Amino acid sequence: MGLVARLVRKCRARSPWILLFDTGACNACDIEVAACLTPRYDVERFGTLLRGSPRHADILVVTGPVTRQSRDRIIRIYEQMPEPKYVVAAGTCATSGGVYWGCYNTYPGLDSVIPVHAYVSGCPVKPEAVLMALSILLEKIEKVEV
Amino acid sequence: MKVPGYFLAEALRNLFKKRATILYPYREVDKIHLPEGFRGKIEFDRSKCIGCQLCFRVCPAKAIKMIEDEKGKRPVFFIYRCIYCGQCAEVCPTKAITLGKAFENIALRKEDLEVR
Amino acid sequence: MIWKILEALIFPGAVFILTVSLFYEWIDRKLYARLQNRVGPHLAGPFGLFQPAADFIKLLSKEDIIPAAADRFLFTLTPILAPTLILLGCMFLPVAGLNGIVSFNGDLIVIIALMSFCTITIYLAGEGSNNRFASIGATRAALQLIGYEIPLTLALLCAAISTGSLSLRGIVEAQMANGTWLIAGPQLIGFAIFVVASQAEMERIPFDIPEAEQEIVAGWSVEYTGRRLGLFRLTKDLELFLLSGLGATLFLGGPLGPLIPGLEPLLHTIYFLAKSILVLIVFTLVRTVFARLRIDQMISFSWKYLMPLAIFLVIITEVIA
Amino acid sequence: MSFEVPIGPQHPIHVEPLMLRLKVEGELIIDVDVDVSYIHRGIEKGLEVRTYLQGLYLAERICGICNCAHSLCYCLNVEQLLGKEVPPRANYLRIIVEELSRIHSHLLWIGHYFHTLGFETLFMYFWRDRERIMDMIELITGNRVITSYNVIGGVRRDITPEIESKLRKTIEYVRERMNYYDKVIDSEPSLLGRLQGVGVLKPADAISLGTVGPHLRASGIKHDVRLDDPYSGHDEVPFNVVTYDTCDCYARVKVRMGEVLESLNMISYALDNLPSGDYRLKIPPFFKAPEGESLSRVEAPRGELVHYSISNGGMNPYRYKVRTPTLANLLSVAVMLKSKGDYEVYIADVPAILGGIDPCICCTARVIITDEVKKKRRVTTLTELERYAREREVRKS
Repeated sequence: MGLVARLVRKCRARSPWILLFDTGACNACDIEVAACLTPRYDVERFGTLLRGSPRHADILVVTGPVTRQSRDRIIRIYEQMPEPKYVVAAGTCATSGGVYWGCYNTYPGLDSVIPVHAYVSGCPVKPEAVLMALSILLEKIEKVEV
Repeated sequence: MKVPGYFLAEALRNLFKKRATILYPYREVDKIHLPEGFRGKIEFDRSKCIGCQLCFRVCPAKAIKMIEDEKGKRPVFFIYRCIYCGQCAEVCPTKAITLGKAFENIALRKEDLEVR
Repeated sequence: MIWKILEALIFPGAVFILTVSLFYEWIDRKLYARLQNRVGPHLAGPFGLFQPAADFIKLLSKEDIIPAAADRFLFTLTPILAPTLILLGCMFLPVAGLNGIVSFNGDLIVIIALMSFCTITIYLAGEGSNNRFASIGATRAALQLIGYEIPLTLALLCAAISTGSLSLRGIVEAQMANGTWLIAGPQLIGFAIFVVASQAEMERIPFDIPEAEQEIVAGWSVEYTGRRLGLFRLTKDLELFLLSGLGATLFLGGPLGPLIPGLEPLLHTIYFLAKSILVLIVFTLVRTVFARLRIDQMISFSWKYLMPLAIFLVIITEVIA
Repeated sequence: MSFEVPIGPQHPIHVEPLMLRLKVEGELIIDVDVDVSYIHRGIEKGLEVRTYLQGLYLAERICGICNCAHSLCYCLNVEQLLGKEVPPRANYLRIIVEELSRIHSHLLWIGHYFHTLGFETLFMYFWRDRERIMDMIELITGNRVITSYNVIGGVRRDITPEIESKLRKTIEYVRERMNYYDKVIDSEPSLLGRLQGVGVLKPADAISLGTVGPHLRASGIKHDVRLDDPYSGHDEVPFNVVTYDTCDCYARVKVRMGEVLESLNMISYALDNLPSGDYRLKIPPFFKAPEGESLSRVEAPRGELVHYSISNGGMNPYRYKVRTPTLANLLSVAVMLKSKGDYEVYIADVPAILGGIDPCICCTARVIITDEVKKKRRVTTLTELERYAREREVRKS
């Protein structure tokens, strides 16, 4: 692998801009992911910025069970993001639907809709777990294993 | 009283204060707040389990499945479905199920999130 | 000739300016984070020093998307035009020595014109991407220009009047001859106006109205991806360098300071950078302690308070000079 | 020339998927339509296929931020069905955790509100101080956000003297910070410019639109379920109802700031007068509720929360209905967002006004009108809902 390719990979792993999308979560995972931005956890240490536009983002953090109404939206947002892109399913609901079994309007997990690169279980996820997941994912991005 | 930039003094004071950040995944691992009784990942003691199926029946997230092994019935826990409510630990008559402190249940493949 | 080209390209030209402006973004972000009791970027290089560079290289390597509805010509042109204009403006700054790389009588006016052109480029960039948020952002950018442009020009003009020269070199020389910096005196008001108006020029809090994230997503840059976005971010960094350098030159004496014979270019550079970092810190402090204004509040603020203050300052400067 | 600006479902104004279709003329908003259906999960139907115990955990996850209020309301409802009375110590513990989660919710909201107004630094400080409260909630209940503290028949854990002393220290810290932030909000002109005179809702309008909670109290009307219909021992713990009469976004911030201080006082009082004794009734995991219906009301951080259930004597409820405060408050947003006469609303005011009601969409999306004739399901838009509310108002009077 060339020097330039290694530099680019390293830069990708040092500057992950995230986009947060809620597909029907109970808000708990949202506020915990948002808490990562704040002084106690400060995800900007990793070079992360929270972006509003999918066009600017590298990592899509999805919380909540995918509802029927938001299914098309999440696919559209995923397609609007430029390559290379990664998806993190934060929380039990996003990984599998969790407690919302038997509700007629939810899908069983995010991976039935779009590809997922990292699963974080927790109800809600602790902010530390989000940080850990990010650091694991970034290590893998640097080594091109995802 | 309107004072533009009233906040400046406080901001400057914080500039010289110690940071509030915990440098968690790399350093200062011991500083994170994990109190006694934190509800983390399920820990299961096979030798205590009597196969009563109570945990399977109360689980609000259907995260528990009963299987048969050489010693009889036992539960399997799917951590990717678990909502960490602790109800299974509460109803377990022999305390075979306890909630540990592991909260970083992260996997790149979904199948890795299982407790057997 | 070769020497001149090297000067324009390497030091104190393009490469030096780009490096320093990335470094300035790091200072801005790190100080902002520290003021908020956080750490800020710390993984990319020592103390996260290479964070802006990592962002830039990552953006260069990302997929490049041109939306079907966008105007291809504007979508391609504006990301190149914007950093070029500001980089050209930076060439006039007296970074190493009393002269910029290019220096002539009236270069202050050219800098002001280049900054306005940059805003017009941004307007075109927003309108060219044919998105509702982008066009609202672009309109706001153009509207904001009406608000801050005149006070900014007047503040810079006052510095020119009080030193009797329209070139940066002339202003620096007049400060050298006087022995005091311009900020000591009535030009302190000019510096204040300059700081406020340049916050608007750089689209930072409290005047980050054209790209207000919580209102119109990312404003005019909402559709730009990959290297186009990277170039726009670079424009912001260069603007940071240009405006803090301009403030340092006009009001803080630019490259002036005690000199040791033989080391003049080096010392000039160090003095210039130190003073412009001082101005940068003021910019960051302003960004920390205010909330975002509304566009109508911003316009009325600049016409009700900034404009009369600037005109008043022009009169005072004229009387004294 | 007017054109439509869609805000949402993915928009940094609000992390939850909410669709605001704004009709704007330049920067002025002339019309608005709200669609909250992106988050409809079908919880009420889901509750009907779960046992009462499993339902508790689903009810808790209607909303993550006000989970304490939801689980408390559910527990009160089921206890009422069963005809059980919880021990007094459990009541006090419930109040402590409820008020802690109210403080956490209000701090979160104020911080996020300033974030949407572009005041990043204050957002960071508020959330930094909120972490202290989160630590306390984690210490008492075992989890940061979703507490699972209230169970049918009491609470899950007791409070130890060690926790109590830590809690008292935190209360003092937060009270001191709140008094400082109060001064900041009153003296920063750029912030006041964005808050004062924005989103005015007159008391008469507030009542006719059926708003609840801090949003209603910011219009100067003294209404609080804790006072009007005390539940879970709230009649024993004294507190003041904070009201403010400027009726704008500034009042909404001030009311919530005041409520944080009130809640801190309530926690101190509850800690001082904590009755001894049992904290939980023994209730088996599987039980059948007697036939009947019950309704419970709780003052959630966002306002009045109502749970209603019908039981036909089985293991699970026959019908369960939840009415959340944000649904009641959203109607007023549509009214406040429209420019009328000299009342002008800019696009920049959308975060201030929408944020002002503390929207919690995940509570809300449960209005689906089923057309029996055409066999079509459709989600009501807010305008229709507003019209419906107005017509009902007319019919009543």
